[in-house]
Amino acid sequence: MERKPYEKVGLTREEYQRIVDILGREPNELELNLYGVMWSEHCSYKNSKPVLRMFPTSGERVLQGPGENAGIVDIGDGLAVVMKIESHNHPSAVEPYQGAATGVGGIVRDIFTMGARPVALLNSLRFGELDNERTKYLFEKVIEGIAGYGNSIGIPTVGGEVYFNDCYRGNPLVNAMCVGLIRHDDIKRGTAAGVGNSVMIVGAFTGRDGIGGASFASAELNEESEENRSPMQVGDPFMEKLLLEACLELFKTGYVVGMQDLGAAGLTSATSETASRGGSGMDIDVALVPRRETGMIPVEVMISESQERMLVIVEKGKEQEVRDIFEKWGLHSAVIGRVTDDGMLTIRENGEVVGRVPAKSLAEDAPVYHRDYKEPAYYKQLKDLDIEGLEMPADFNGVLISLLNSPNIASKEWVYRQYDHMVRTCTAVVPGSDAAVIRIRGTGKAIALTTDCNGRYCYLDPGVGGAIAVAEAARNLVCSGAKPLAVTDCLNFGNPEKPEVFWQFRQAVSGLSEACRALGTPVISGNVSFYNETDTDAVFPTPVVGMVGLIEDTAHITTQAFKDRGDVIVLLGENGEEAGGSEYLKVIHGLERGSVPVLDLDREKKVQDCCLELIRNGLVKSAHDCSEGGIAVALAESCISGGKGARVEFEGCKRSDLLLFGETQSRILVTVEQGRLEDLLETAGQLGVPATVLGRVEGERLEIAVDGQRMIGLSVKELETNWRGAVECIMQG
Amino acid sequence: MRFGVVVFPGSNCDIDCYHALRDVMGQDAEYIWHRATNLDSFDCIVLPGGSTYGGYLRCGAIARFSPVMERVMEFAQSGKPVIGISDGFHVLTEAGLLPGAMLRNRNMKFICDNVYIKVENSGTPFTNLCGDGQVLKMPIAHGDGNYYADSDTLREMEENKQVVFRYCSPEGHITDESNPNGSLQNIAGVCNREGNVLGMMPQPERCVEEILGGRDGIVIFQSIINYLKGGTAGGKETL
Amino acid sequence: MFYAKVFVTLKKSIADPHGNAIKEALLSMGYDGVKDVRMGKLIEIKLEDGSSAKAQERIKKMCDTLLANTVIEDYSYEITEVQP
Amino acid sequence: MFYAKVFVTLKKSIADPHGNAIKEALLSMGYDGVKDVRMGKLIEIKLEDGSSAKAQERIKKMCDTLLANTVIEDYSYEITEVQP
Ligand SMILES: Nc1ncnc2c1ncn2[C@@H]1O[C@H](COP(=O)(O)OP(=O)(O)O)[C@@H](O)[C@H]1O
Ligand SMILES: [Mg+2]
Repeated sequence: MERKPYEKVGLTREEYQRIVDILGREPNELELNLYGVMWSEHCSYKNSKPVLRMFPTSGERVLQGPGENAGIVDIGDGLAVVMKIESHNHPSAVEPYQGAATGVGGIVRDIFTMGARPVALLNSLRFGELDNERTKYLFEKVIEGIAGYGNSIGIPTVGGEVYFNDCYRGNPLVNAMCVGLIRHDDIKRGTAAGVGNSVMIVGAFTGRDGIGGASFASAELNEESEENRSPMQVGDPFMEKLLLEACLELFKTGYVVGMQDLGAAGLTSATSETASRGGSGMDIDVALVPRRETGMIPVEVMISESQERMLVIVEKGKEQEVRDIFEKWGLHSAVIGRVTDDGMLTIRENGEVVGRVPAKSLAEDAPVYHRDYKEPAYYKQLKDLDIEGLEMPADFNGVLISLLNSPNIASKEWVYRQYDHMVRTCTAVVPGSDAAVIRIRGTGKAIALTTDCNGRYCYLDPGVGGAIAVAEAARNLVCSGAKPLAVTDCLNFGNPEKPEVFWQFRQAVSGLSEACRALGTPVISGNVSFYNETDTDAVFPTPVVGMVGLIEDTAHITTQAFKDRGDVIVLLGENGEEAGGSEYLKVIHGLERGSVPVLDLDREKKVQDCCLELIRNGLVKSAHDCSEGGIAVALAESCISGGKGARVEFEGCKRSDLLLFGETQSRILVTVEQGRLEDLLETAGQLGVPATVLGRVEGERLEIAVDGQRMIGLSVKELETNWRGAVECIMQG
Repeated sequence: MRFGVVVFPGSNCDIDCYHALRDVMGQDAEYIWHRATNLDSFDCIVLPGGSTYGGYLRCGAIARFSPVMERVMEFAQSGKPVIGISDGFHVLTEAGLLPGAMLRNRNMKFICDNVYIKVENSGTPFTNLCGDGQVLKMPIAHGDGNYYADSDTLREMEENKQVVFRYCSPEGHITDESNPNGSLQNIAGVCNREGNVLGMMPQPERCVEEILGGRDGIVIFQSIINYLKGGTAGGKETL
Repeated sequence: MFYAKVFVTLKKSIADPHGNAIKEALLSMGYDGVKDVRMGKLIEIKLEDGSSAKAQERIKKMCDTLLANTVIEDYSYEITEVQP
Repeated sequence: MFYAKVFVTLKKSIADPHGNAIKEALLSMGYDGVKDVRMGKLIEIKLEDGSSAKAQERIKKMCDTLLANTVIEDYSYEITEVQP
């Protein structure tokens, strides 16, 4: 049976009816396509919106919450941090280099659109296990793509995470995050206002790229179009660098009313969203849009996703000044229309109106769905874990080495060595510690940045897993000496039309929200990516948390590396013996099940506050949180980073494997000078946080005993060789 | 002293050089747009790192034709110091101001890391405060730093002491292991025959403050200042 | 022995930043008349094979599986028989 | 209008890790018989010019000044006349 035109653009019968109601008539082909792209899940969040309302989005420091190109949080001194994370999963699965590269390009534009100077990039990545050529290829090319783009535009890539699990084999996740700095006075928004002001398009020419994926209702499409459409784009970091510098220069003139990058749905979303936000309308002529190709029809121009373009709303009469700036940077710019006050998006071709719809109806009036949800059958089943039945490993040294060799725990140096993480000379803590630290020139301050999410936890328990992602991110920042300020999130899930997937989604958002409230870190921006699945299965629910924190004084910057022999190692928080969902269970026992670690948000907050207080009091020489691989891996990492050994003793334990490798939450390892140990213990006591002396930094070996029995004894050299070499070894082998 | 930092389309480390010279070294520094046609007021020209013209075609190949480059060549011919760092080194080889050319790193990957380099010639305007054989720790960040020159050129360079830096181990041994990118004979930096034009892949502007993990880059800039003030090699005690 | 010259180019509708930069550079160097520049890869392969037809078939397969990503690239090749 | 295909390749005496990596990949995929792989650039130029001889001359000059770095690269080209 022939599909209806609205079905071809991905709309339902009801949605079509809604359009007819809005317009009071049938839409023409072009208009129908505009609704098709703007009312897609990707642009309209029609499935996720009601759930996202759970997020706390306001707070003292929030200058801009979700809804703009990026969120903004105050850091004092009249300065603010702008940040956002975004997924580029599907393009990266098809063309990993360009998919990842254009992902970086897109997120960078989101930041400088707000008037901010981008100062750091992070990336959160998921791949299948590295046991096959295809996955290795995807991994290798994604990293190259991120590096190729980020290195070329001169923004340091300072952090991120990479995990490997079979569930991501057919559907890797590539999330890119960008962070910018701005003065409060310079904040710009994506708004079109002021009747008669000019609408300009600047940067790259428009072609048929990025529209191959969209389906068309159109019978009028000519062959030239069909043949030449491509779903993929090639990133041009050089153009982006010029665009970045030109836009920042342009903002200084004060002639800019609003700016928006052309991302998903290209010109359609940029025009309708800016008009809608400004409560205005817009009248544009597609014939004025500079093109790279011949024979393009209006709909192609309107939804092309050609990269490295921006829409700029300019004060009337200042067009030439704007042109001059872009010309200086070797870029094209063109006036394509003007702002109106009729609320309509009017599209012309050579003066003749070819489409006319209310701008707001495209940008904001998509239907909202309250999807069905249902607890998946696996949820209860997988909680079962026969701990008694787990064989006690005979060789703990072997276990530790296996964990350090697991690509999920091993050093990601092979990755970040390919990223220029030092350009702009502000990176005070380079990748390899709990969080990256960027100093803020002209102040004594710095910001700390991290991304976190344990997909396995989120699969086993999306609610707790989501909360742990927030808790771990905050903990990583605190370990670096920062007070956590705000969150940007990227929610990667399967098909939301499946009730089980939607259940995961709701649970996860609820968990994230609860933790964000408890830890005082509102969500200021984010992104949802659904349909991450292949024929066989959906990916683990993976709600990636990007977080920024503020370091009031660069003297507080702290890293995970052990500093001096003789320093005392203290645990803040309490050990547990939890096995569920751990990397230990996966690597050693081949199981991905059990109850995920318990998270008590009160306790978590106390431990974090305590750690930060101790750092600010100058008592802490190193701090490292316990996450994947447990306290044994945390100790090993601090030894490796510092090039020093440690001797540590634990007491009162039932199962030493779970004590050492279990992933109990709310624990931070700190070191302190012997002479200040009392101060530290006293402060912790006052703050109601258990603090236990575990041992000392000493020698060249990591020695761990439990209840008087020596469990682990390995040279730091050996630890390091395994941990540092694991990923490279796999990639070269 | 007055330093000019050239800004090509795609330069990234221009701001880093500028900050290092002004805020850390306390010198007079100014950006020079790539279309500039007058360099008279400058004592030293810096071609910074980055990705000029996206590194498209070959690194430095297009920037080399920027209008300012003719002036830079005259500046160099007049004997004044010119330093090209990373991508700036590429521009200098492409422009023929320095011998040789750069290939892709031998592991085919971009590398950002700290490396060690040994000062092979402490008699240049850029190294006169270094000891001969001194080892410096410095970051690199490049994908095409694999230095190449044919054997005749190389011999000539050796004879003229034009190899200024070589990659080495922390102890100063020139080993293949300490060669990050496959450069011929571990070459990390070279100068022209006259010694007033230097190209180096390691980036001294990235290590001029403790908060960045080291200060070994300072001696390079200090040497230039020393040279411009009329000082020569052996001025080590002024550091 | 066969010698194959494989050309891998970006699909026509995809922007080519490299080609573009080269074009602009040539124009600014005074080479007017340059209308378009595209940059692609040239992969030269020396291959031992039974027959020209078989070499042909294998090269095509290499292009499809490894040498080009046909989502964004087109390819073509020329094969000649050469002395080993 | 003239259409030039410019081939830029690394000099024979210089190792080509990229070509090598492709060769190894092809071999591991079972394409035995692959003896050598070299990776170069293909630059396609559309050029308006008075005559074929002039186009020829200009392309050569472009190669010498911009398109190839003759310290490490060789170049060659083919020029055909085409409809604009
Ligand atoms: N894709 C990546 N890009 C940049 N840095 C990364 C990436 N993956 C991991 N890193 C860095 O490696 C270090 C360890 O990462 P991870 O084990 O995820 O840290 P943690 O467990 O403390 O969250 C961190 O400094 C992190 O920023
Ligand atoms: Mg981690």
